[in-house]
Amino acid sequence: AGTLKVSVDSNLNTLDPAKMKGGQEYVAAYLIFNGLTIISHDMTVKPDLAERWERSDDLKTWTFYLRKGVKFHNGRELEAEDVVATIARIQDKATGSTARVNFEIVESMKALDPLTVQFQLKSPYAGFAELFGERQARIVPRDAVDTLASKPVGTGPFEFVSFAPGDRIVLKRNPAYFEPGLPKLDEVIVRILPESAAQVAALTTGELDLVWNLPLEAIDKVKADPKLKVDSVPTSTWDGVIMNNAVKPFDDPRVRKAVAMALDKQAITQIALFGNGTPTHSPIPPSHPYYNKDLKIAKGDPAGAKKLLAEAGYPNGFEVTLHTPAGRATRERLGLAVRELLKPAGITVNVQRVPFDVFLKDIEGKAGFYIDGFFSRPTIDTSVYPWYHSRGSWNTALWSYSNPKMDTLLDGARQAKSEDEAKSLYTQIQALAVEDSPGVIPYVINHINGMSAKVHGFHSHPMMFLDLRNVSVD
Amino acid sequence: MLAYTLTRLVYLALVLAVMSVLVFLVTQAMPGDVASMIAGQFASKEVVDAISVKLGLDQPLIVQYGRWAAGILQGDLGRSLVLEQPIAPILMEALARSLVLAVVALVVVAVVGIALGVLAAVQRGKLADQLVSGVSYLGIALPDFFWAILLVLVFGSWLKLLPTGGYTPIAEGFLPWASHLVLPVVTLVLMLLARIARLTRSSMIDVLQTNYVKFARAKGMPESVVILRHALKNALLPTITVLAIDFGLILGGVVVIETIFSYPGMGRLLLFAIQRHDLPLIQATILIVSAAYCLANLTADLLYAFVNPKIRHGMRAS
Amino acid sequence: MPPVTLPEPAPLLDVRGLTISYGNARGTLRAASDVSFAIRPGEVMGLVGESGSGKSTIAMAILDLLGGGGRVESGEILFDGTDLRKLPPSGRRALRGDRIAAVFQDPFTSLNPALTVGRQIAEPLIQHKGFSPRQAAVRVEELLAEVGIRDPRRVAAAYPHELSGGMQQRALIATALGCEPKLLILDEPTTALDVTVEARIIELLAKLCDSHKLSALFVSHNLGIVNRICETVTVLYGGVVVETGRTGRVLSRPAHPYAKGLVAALPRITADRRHRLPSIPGTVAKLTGAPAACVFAPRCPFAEETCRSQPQAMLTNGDGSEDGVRCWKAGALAGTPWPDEEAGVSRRPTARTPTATHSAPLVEVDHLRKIYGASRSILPWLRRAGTVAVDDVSFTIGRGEVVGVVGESGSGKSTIGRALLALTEPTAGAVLFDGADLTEQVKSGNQDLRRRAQLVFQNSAASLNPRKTVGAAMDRPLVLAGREDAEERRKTVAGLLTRVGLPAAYADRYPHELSGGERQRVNIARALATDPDFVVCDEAVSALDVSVQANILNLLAELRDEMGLSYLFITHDIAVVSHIADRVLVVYGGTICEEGPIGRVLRPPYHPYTEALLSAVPRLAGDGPEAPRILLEDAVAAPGGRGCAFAARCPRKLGAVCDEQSPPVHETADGHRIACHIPLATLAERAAVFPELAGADATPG
Amino acid sequence: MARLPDLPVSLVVGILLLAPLVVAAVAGSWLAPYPYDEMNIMSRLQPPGADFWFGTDEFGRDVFSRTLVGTGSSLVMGVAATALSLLAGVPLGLVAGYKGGRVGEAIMRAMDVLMSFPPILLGILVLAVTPPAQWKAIAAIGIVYVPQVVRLTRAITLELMQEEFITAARLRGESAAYILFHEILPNIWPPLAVEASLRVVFAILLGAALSFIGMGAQPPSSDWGLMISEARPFVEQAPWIALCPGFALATAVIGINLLGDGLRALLDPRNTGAH
Ligand SMILES: Nc1ncnc2c1ncn2[C@@H]1O[C@H](COP(=O)(O)OP(=O)(O)OP(=O)(O)O)[C@@H](O)[C@H]1O
Ligand SMILES: Nc1ncnc2c1ncn2[C@@H]1O[C@H](COP(=O)(O)OP(=O)(O)OP(=O)(O)O)[C@@H](O)[C@H]1O
Ligand SMILES: [Mg+2]
Ligand SMILES: [Mg+2]
Repeated sequence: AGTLKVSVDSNLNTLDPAKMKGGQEYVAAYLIFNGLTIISHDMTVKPDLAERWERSDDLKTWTFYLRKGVKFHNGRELEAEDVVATIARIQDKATGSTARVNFEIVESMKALDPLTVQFQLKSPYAGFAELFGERQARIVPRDAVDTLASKPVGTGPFEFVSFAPGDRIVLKRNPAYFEPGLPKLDEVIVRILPESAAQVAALTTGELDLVWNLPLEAIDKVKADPKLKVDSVPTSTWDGVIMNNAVKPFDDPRVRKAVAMALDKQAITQIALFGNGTPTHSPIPPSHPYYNKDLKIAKGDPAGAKKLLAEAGYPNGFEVTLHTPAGRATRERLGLAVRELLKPAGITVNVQRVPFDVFLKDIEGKAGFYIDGFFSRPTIDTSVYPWYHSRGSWNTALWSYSNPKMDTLLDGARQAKSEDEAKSLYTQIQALAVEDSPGVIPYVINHINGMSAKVHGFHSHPMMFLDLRNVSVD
Repeated sequence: MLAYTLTRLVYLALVLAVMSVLVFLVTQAMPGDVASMIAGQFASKEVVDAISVKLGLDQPLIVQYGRWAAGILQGDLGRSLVLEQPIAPILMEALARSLVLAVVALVVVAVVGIALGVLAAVQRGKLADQLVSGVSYLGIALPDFFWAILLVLVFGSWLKLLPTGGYTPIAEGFLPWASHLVLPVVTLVLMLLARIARLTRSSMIDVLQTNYVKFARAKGMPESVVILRHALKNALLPTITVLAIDFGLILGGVVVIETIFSYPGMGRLLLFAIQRHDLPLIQATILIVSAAYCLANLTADLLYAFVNPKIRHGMRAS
Repeated sequence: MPPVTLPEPAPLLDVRGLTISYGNARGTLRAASDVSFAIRPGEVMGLVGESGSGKSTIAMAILDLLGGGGRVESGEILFDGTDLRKLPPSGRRALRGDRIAAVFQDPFTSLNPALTVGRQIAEPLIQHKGFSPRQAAVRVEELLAEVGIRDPRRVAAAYPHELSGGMQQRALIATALGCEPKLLILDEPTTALDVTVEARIIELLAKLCDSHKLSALFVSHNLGIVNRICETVTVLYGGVVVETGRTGRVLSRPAHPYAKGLVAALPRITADRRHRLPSIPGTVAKLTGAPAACVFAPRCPFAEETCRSQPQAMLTNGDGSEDGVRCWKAGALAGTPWPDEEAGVSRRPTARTPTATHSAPLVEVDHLRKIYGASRSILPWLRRAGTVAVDDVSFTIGRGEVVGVVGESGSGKSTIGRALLALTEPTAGAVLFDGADLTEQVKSGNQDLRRRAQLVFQNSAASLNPRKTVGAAMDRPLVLAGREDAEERRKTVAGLLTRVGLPAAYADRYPHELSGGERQRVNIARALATDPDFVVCDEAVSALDVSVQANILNLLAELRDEMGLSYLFITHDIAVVSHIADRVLVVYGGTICEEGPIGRVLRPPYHPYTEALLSAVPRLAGDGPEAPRILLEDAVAAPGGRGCAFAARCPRKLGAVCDEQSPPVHETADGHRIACHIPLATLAERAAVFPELAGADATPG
Repeated sequence: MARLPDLPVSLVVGILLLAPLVVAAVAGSWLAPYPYDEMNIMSRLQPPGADFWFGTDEFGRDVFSRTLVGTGSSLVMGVAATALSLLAGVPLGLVAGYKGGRVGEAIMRAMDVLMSFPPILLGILVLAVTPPAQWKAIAAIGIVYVPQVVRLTRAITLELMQEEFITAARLRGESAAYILFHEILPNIWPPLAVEASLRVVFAILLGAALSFIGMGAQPPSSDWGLMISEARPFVEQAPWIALCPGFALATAVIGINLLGDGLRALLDPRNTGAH
């Protein structure tokens, strides 16, 4: 019981899940809505609105059976048609949902009866059920889509009360929530507090109960306070040093390799994250069972990098501009770290900060050299495939990497019938990613929440979801 | 007075009209565009185009402007593209919060600043004057954001006395509401106090040298009457003007202070709009902010005219 | 003297050995040294002296209102037997406004613009007499009525800016009278006012002092006014009292050389026209310490060695009269007048004097009209008719002729002058200069004609660029005239400076390094540098002290005589005009109400306004009997109506005809014109204001 | 004409405060003990000490060196922006004041429009059009202050136009250009100099504010405003990162203010010789 006051660090643009793009929005998405499935704390997929599901042997026909008696906040019962409408809306280009690519694989869908929905896929896909754990794929009532942005209606544990842009979102307990006894809280107030100092101060004075995604600088301070506690979990959210493989000088794999060689990932993790992350090779985090332990984490070898550069025709190095999105502190620090670490290798990096909107429009996918970052994906396939497959959505728009061998491996992994097969394929994929270095992924970030000792039952989610169903405050 | 007011209003309308065109053009010239903002990372061109069509962004500029201006004249500020909500209520809410900040800060500044200015003028050259001058130098010496940071550090982090950010509606109780205002108000006061105190001091010194003050003394009026009734009334004229302009400035959004204290006013709304490239929101915010600023300036001039019997009657006469 | 010597009443105010200095960062200045005088109950004492002699300083010291680092060093100020200096500040404040009241020079700035007049008058009543605001309001109206305000209730509710200068000064006097003070301190209470208004105020003050048995300290530099209302007078020079005595005696038979000079330098209507005014050379002394010699010695024509080495003591008759003089030669000089180099020598008539007027005039003004501030805005509420500053004025100026323009403030004098110089564009009518339309010429970019017409300003300080040396300012006209040789130009500048009586070395000085009189000479020299034919002198001597004024008037007269210049001489002082002008225009409300040769204008028939102007001229004891004064109402009529501009204030107004029809112009002999509805014969019946002039100027000047 | 003992105290103190800053602005990079952008991950967030006089920031960069090198950026921002506003504003103001009529009216109305934006808003608007860079911030601040300069110049010009020495110049047939440049301009610059010196303060502060919100100088530059902005998350652990540039900023502002006050006193006509 009680009210939980939680802070996020940036304003929410929208409460319409299909259009959500930032972590703080996903916070709202998981409080108000549900998906057909859910990615649980152990990163496995579990039933949510769908009680169970079936897949055909060719992995192309998927049938989901909805839970009975689930009600939207407006009192109407959830029906299969809502699911169809939700996905159709995501597929509509005019909606502009980032999840659209995920569902391009869907050839057709159909509500077989009010509680059953069936999807026909264009190609076999083992991870289809996980896609419904994706943030944008929240199921929305088909008759209230137009007001979702300002007055969202979902099936989630909390009902929307009010949203004051720039200030707060107020949610109250959904008494008709389908999981019995949940949620425990009466009310959730999500406050928008961009200043990390203000967040921490509010946490110490008891004005906040929980700081979602605690700023890295503040961790030590919160840890030191006996009235507060810190909860942390490794994620597969990563930042990357993006090299456009189609642009000189990064079209030469030796140059890319040299850059990767010169970057000391341990040092970068220290600089950018104050150590609150783990060096890795690809979006696959070291905590993942498929992680390739045999590969070595780069220790920073400027001499070797220099040699490689000389081979590639840059004996005196070269000068390049590195773009970083303004206002993303870790990525800015990562940029500066790259600049320092590449200096001994003879590469002169000019760091340029770009406002985020300009970054999206003019830098991402267009510039030759920049820092970018991506949230955890619900499945290992969605975490890897789009970046490394030559037809992968992010790949074509990011670094234009292409290696047929990689494509074969990724396609194979999608249809892997067993864990072992998948593991072996992904181990090879990681090795190839390091060998070709389309870009450098130095680390995955830990997701950390700071909270008052009064808060019980909260566990940080590796997907950075804010799961408050079991939480209570004294 | 009426003629003057009418003239000023006509001017204001003209200025706002020109400004609306300017704002519209400048925002159009901004890099990046809404459709790709909405479409997000790596959206294909078709997606962007589809969104453009849906939002009417493919229309010629004049058509877009006409639609927008016509809407504003009818009190419709448009819909925020990013928030997907009508702008007016959001803006009004932010404006109301900025108003609260402005009024409270201004009252404090006026009372304290004028008192200090008068004290310094009366004690000209003495210790009190030097103290006031010194303190006011300190006030202007440091930028507002630096004061803000220091205040957060001292009152929020060390003393843990006051909330360092955010805003609580007064409906949740007076104390929480007031406590959230303290630090931003103090920062604003530190910024504005010096100017008001110095201005009051210098105009007070001028007025104290006038013949009518001398004559009031020659009538044997006690010094308190001379200062409060005879001198202050006249010395306040320039101060009133500056106070009103300051009011406009605060209303117009103290971007930095609102950012540091996470105060959800006009300034942060504007910054948010710019960062998200929400054109209608940017346009509406700038227009309202500028209109508020112009109105405050107008009020300043009218107030000045009204407080000053010379102008008040001069205008009635002509 | 009464036959029985009654015991002298104790003085109400007895100032003894008062020494006052101002100290600031640049050193100390002694503004008053060992000043002593006494004012008996019911007596009005005048305190005269030129600018900077310390008059105001003494007045303020009595009120304990010395500002800006002023300090009384020593001496006693006995009021009713108590030394004010020994009282605590609160004690002095209690006296101020109650038993010692004051009126200052400038009514326009002495009233608080933010408070109603009534409230300001009531303040001392409430403060000192414990009146309730309601009682005070009643008393305020009585007081206003007493100072001659006909509409006390309205005036009490008005703000100062809604009142004319005369009314404001009356309000200040009412304030001073409120608590029935014993002593009134008046610091030049009429200097800022027009002559006709001044005359009324002086009249009022004289009456009030009489009826209330008031004593007063009357500070003034106007000897005529002092003569009018003061029983005794104290002459101040450089912070030192040089002479004191009964007014009649001091002004008719001054004993101290400075007083002699002061009296002699005054231009008088009754004096022989065109004579050279005696003047006092040099500038006023600035004292930095106790005087070690006679303060006046550097400028005294009678000075001897002893004067320069020994301080002077006050000499009294010892017969109990108030007379005293601070000059050891006073006895010896008793009969000697102030020396005048050209006394008795009439000016030699020059080649181009009056005869020249018969040839084509130099300047022709034809139906000139000027309206300020009219606007034709698209916003209906902004359309304005504007102020008519000059309304249908026509006159001519001959070559070598001096035309005077007199009239009260706002009557359009300056506007006429500016129109003549093409500095302002006429709304209607034309100005021909030497046959050509000056405005057209200037508009078309031809500046040659304009250079032949120059201007000498009132404010000598503002008319020189503070960042240019005198030489540089005078060099430019020469450069523009195409004189290329710098050395030659330098010589010309030196010559011009010498011409106006300044050392050539002044070319290197900056304006702020000159005195007011010197600056005015530089202005004249600069005007001469373009080699003009015509000069407009707009109040060119009004801001100067009498002795300096005499200097400059002499210089202007000399230049006219030697170079054949024509002047338009604008002034509000009819005595000055009578001294220098050949012809005079009397303007009122933007129209010419009388025009003619000076000799004619000063004698009847007069326009009623001219008559009032003349009767308001204060005169000294020796100038003959006082004529009955014609006192005008304060109200200033807005010019530009249909009828006679002066109708509203005219004491001889005939009736509706004056308001509704513009007056006909009567012409007597010699181009003397009067615009008035009253028949000429009736006008001619009036007694002369200056009967002694009646036969004097029989031959037209 | 400047006699040393007569210089106003505030002027002297102002110069004394500013002198080291000017030296730092010119020679900061030579004087700095470390390169301003040299990171040293081993010694990050070090408190002030013998090695790092004002401590280090979160990248292990020497705060003292950064502040020193940042002097140039911060001062240049203020001075250049002010110079820009003077350069554009003075001629406009002169013309508006001297010409009057339609031209003058047009200029003033244009300024009215510019002035109806609150300064920082105008700055943001200008900067929002293109990716931020320091020179753009300078241009933006310059534009923000043009109307004030125009207004002041015009007001003084109008006042001077009433002066009789201008009338005298017109009477002797001077051209408009001569009157503007030889009669009016010399009388305008003293009040303008005072104004400009105070303007520099506003410009520096506004520049710092723009850098603070990320629209001015760009990292890794060590502009003071930017330094303070970047130090925000660390104020509590490492207050020196913010305090050092903060006090440098304060010194500059106080110094320039004093200089302005001193100039005002020095140029006050009531202070020039006898009067
Ligand atoms: N506040 C002051 N500080 C320094 N010197 C002053 C001050 N007030 C007056 N003086 C000087 O003291 C002398 C006497 O001044 P005061 O005003 O008494 O002269 P005044 O006779 O009243 O002259 P005026 O006729 O011009 O009013 C002058 O030289 C003047 O410059
Ligand atoms: N530039 C102007 N704009 C508007 N009105 C003006 C202007 N100059 C003069 N006036 C008005 O025109 C009338 C005549 O003014 P003018 O200066 O010619 O009078 P004056 O006789 O010289 O007065 P004074 O003796 O006070 O110098 C006055 O009512 C004045 O207020
Ligand atoms: Mg005086
Ligand atoms: Mg005049």
